[in-house]
Amino acid sequence: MWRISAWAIAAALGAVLAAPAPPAPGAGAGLVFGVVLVGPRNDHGWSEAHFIAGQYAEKKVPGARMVYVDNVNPAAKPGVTVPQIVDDMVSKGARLVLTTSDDFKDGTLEAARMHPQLPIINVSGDHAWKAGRDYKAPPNESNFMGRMEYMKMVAGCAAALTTRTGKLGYLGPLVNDETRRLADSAYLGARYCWATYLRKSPASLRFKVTWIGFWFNIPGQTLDPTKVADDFYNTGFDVVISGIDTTEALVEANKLARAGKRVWAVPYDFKGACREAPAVCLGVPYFNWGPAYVKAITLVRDGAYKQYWDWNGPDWKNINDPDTSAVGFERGPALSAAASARLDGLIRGMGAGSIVLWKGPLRLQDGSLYLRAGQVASDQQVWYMPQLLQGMEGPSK
Amino acid sequence: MLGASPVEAYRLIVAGALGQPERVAFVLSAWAPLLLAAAGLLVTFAAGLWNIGVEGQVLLGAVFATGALRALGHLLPPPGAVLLAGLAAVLGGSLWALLAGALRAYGNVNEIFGGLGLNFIAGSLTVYLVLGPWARPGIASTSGTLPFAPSLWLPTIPVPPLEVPGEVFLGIAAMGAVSVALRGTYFGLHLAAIGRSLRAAHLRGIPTTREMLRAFAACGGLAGLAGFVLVTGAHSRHQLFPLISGGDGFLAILVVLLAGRSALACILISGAFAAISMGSLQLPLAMQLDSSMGGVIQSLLVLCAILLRGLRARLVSREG
Amino acid sequence: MRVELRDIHKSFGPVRANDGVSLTADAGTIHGILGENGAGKSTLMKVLAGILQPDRGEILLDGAPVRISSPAAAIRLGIGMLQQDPLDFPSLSVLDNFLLGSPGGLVLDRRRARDALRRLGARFAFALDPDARGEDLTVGERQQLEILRLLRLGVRVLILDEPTTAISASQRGQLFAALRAMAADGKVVFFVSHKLEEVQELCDAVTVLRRGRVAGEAAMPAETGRLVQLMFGQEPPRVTRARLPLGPPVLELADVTASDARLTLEHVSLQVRAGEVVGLAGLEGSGQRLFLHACAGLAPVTRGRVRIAGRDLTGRSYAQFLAAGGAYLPAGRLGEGLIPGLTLTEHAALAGRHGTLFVDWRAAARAAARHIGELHIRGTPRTDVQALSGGNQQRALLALLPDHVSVLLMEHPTRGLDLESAEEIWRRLLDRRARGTAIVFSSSDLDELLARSDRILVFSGGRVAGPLDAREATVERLGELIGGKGV
Amino acid sequence: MAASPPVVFAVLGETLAERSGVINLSLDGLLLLTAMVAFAAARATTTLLAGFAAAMAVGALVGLVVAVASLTLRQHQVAAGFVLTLLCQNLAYVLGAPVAHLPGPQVAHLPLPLFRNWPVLGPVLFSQDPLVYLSIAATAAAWWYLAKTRPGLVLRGAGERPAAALARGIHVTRVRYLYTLAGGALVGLGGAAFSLAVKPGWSRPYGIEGTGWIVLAIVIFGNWDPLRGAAGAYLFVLLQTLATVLQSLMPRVPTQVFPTLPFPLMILALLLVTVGNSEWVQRGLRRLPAGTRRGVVRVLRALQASPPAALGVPLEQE
Repeated sequence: MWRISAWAIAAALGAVLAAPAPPAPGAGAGLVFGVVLVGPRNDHGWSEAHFIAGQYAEKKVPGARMVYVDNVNPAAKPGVTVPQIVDDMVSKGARLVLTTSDDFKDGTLEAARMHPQLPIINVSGDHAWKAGRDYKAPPNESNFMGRMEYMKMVAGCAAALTTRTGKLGYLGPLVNDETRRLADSAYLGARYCWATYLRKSPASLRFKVTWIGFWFNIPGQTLDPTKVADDFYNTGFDVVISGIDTTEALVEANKLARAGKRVWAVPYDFKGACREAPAVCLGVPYFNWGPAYVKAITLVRDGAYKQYWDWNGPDWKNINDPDTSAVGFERGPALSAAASARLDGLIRGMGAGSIVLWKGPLRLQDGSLYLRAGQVASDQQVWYMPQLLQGMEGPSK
Repeated sequence: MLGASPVEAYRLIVAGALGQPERVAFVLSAWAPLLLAAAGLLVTFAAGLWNIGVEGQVLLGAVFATGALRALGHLLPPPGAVLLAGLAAVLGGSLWALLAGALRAYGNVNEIFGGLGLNFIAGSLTVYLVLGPWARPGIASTSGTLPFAPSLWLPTIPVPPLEVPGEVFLGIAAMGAVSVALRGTYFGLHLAAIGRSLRAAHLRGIPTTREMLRAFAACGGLAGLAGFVLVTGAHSRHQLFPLISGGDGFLAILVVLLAGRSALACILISGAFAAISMGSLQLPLAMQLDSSMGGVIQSLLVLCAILLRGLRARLVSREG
Repeated sequence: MRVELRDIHKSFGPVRANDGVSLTADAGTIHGILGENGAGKSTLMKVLAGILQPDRGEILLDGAPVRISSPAAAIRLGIGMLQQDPLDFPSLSVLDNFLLGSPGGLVLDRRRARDALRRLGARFAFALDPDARGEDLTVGERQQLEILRLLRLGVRVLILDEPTTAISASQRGQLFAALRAMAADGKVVFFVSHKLEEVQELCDAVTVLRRGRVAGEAAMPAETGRLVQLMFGQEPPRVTRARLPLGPPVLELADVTASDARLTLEHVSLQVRAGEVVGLAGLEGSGQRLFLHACAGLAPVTRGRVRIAGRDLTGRSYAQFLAAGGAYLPAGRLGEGLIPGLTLTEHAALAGRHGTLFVDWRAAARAAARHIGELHIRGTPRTDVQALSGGNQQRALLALLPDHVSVLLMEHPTRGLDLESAEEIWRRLLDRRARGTAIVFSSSDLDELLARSDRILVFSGGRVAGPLDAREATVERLGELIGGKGV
Repeated sequence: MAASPPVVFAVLGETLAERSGVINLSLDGLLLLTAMVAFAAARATTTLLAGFAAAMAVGALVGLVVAVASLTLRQHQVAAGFVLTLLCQNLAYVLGAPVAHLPGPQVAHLPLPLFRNWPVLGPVLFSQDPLVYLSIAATAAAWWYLAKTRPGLVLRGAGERPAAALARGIHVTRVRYLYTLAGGALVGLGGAAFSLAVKPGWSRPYGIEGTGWIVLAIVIFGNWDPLRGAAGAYLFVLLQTLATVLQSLMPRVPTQVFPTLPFPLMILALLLVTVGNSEWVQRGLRRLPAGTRRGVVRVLRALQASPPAALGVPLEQE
């Protein structure tokens, strides 16, 4: 019996192999670009933002066509590595590959070395930053990232303007330079609005970070973000700012709000995130990767691709302009009109340069000096954020 | 049901697995750990033991291999370090399996639950190491430890037109060794006896507890080797990360359930399963189907086999 | 109610357990079913109780033919059976055991059941604690519980299968009184036994079965000699045994106390010398198996010493028993002795030397072929032992014994075998004995015990009588001892 | 408290099935699948009840497969259950992909007006969603059913000594089918309680992966008793909550170690409840002086878990 079934399987496999191979896709005109997504393409977060950017680029650049693989993480696709996927995409005709996670840093480097002719871009990395500390990418690898820091400041501000308990929770993913600087930004924005608009003492604002361990929940490996959010809300933290790729905080806030609690949440990454629970959503700081995708594709199409490292900021004229602004903040229905007006002020001020939050005096969590009074942080100082800031609770590493 | 033609899905999976030489290479590298774990499970299944802890044993193998490479990688010439890492992985896997065996033999904890619990503990241990002692400088991420240098990777061996990852040969060799051990040695004979009737085996004078522990150790050792391959294999990520075992252990259980006791069937079925796993990655792209479809197909196959076997036995007994 | 069984046939494979049995029992009587082990008594009663379906034959209640398709159907017809080992639930309370299977509404009315239990119990002087757990009861109490339960279900025909095997003398007294009271109520009681004196004491009429057939019927009181003759046929001819010079003691038990989940054997002392054959008599479950297990290191010995071939093995493992030259052939030839699913060659390999890593399959196959030839096993080296008949399995087990065995412990060496096979087995055993092996075997065949043993130990409810000298023992004397008289 | 209903329902369901003698090992996948089904069905119909009903139907269906495979086709229960675990999990991911991360209906909060104002206990016990009350009621009902009713007694008998049950006119196979299905449905209710109340919505991974295995352990820990099982479930949920709390208390330990804590603790608990059955402990006990022995035996007895005697054993008819 067993032997029979084994042979049957083998025979079936063989039969299909013998059948004529399907026409290789992408063998036509146009430019195929590959996008490697770490989460599901409909995660209402980071991965969906990239997926939508790919669709945006398909529309904007004639002939461009996306191939993608989503859920590239050990929980969902065990044994699958970035070089494998890049190989596969190349075999499908991809002439540019975007690997869209910090988690793909190593794999992208390996793939870039294996395919020296292939333009390959790791989003959020710094291997291609000549002025950075970890410059080691081969010439075909580039990086780009959005200056989310500004929008995190806006998010922090919205939270500070809404909280009734003065306790803000930050649902952090894993701990690294990027996540520290984003959490710090949210704190800076919150503290600024707390002190400036509400005229309260910065010391009376609590800002606590809990790291779950990864960009999204992997059961048994990370803390359960639902539980973390729940814990925040049950201990008096009435606004949770999410730093992870998925929307647990928003969902949990919604659930508790229905049970009569006055709580809010700020999701992350994806412009449409508030739609999952509008009633408690203060707004979402999001990435608009479309323009960066278009730039990369255009460069490759025109044969003008060279290694580059971009850290794209918002279009201060309209931070929500889909064609120009790399990051934005979409206000949520739960944001009060008064708070919304104050956000306008903050955004205007930052755009005009009159409000600079990365400016001394700032101390790190361990008390050491980060920025002298009046000193404005350099890109390196912001990018390689060593710790949380003084005044924030939670581990720095 | 899913708004997609199953035939088309099937074609996509096969083409996705075997359509191009690179893909075949990936299938091969997914095949190796599956082969190793399935080889180990043949040993425990021969003794009628449900070593569900195999998943944790794979993890421990990966942990020990990583530990050995971290400690020895720059002390020894690469081949020596890799060899020692392999041995360390065998050791780690068997120790973990022996723990499950001891829980069963001396603590009366059913090996299914002991093994499951140990799986979770192995998971926590890995997470702890990746985030704690073995974390990358300045980063606390479950992404993994620093990747090892290419000199510490297992080589590929050219078998035109393919570059076959070296670990595949390891897997087939393990399967062969297990097959020989089960058929040719007293150990194998004892396990067969234990698997058929523990009581009779005991009364025949077979040291049943010792042989069962040995079976656990052997299975754990091979599973540990699978973990080693997952760290050092030609197409692996060359680093330790949580979930590195990725369900290979559980998948290997399915393989053995389907293959029965035949090593040859195990080789074929694990190959087919590796192909399904890899091939189903093509589904989301072309058909908007989740790639877990591969898992559905695999488990459905085994379920059908179990039901058919029961049905056949029933029909035969009716006629007889 | 009048119960009539007509021409009942029931076979298990080639064995004809019931071969045309007919009997009639009238209301208000206690009807004895007498016979040796294996005579077909239990089979017949299981047919009546709906547990087994007869191949042929008819059952009539008050003259009307009925079909009894299941135990439930039997209960509906008013027939209940008390099994030798009562079919109850050890983990449930007495009260729940009493209630389980009884008809009624959704919610259990425990209070009423408690009353009923007390009332019924009082009638037969059965004092049962309703809150005790089934597993804490003695076998006698469990029987009482079953009887009360069946009575509450309205049973008018009560079947008791060897009920006195494992109960105390006072419980037996209680039981008999209760059975008489039931008969006086107009119920039919079937009393299955192979103990003559009990049947004589209790029954109004008796049907004697032998080898699946009715050997005879008698109204009570009947002469003992006639009943014995009906049970056993002619008094068996004595086998003349060669008196062999006995060797040194190879199995010594000094004041051994051992227990398993059910029984405790206390203060057993015995010395068996090389070349001696000791038989263990008694009903199934009276302690013979525990005795053998204690000798073999399979049951814990809590007091006393066990020595095998001069080595003190008290508290040592079965492996050490084997190493000392002991061997144990359990009753379950398949699943205990032989490993189902493995071939003769594989068994031969297992029995061979274990010093090497690899199995020498050729040598094993040769050994298997040799066994097959020498012991006339019907099969090939590649035959799965499952496919062998009982006699061939037993021969295979003997063949697999090591060459030198100091003590051979055996359960039921010839059970279920035809005469020829049994003879063959004993020839082999006596060969071994001649080479200095001491043999200790249990059997429920009194003839076999008398014919083959030098001495006989008799077990009854965990107590041991003897050893008797087999030359001086008689079937009657053994029967009495087995039944618990004079222990 | 609020997070407990799914685990409680699943524990009760599995307890019923195992009490009748059938191990439904598929729990881990089944909880996922029924959670997904419940959410998808509730979303499609915009009625919560439909979600619960669909999940319970799917749970019963999987129970049916286990029952057919093990009772009718006589296959190894563990094999069938294990395969179904993986099948259900993968099916949940495949079929659930279209409804991932979408808003959907969820169970509303329902404070009990009379009791909620009690000091301390009021808000904890009586200001919950209805599933919490239902899970408490279900625990009590399951206990009552097993302990006090005739069918409950029959169920216990069927799992304890099927031959004896058969002799008393009970259709053991039918009873086992019934409770495997009912148990599956209860597990389905647990899954639905996840996606419609405790963790509203569906995503991949959903975040309850692994819970089913824990439920199986809790059933053992609970000694196949609804009350002790429910207590085990609450203990587990408490441990999970502690993991988050501990992170702030012990900042030096990597945070990811905490979520896995309940699992090793569960094995330890299992070891404690089963070790008393093992031979070497029994042997060791016999060596102890009588006074100490009685004490130790009493402790072990109290902890001891002994499964239904016929658990996983196919029924052999004569």
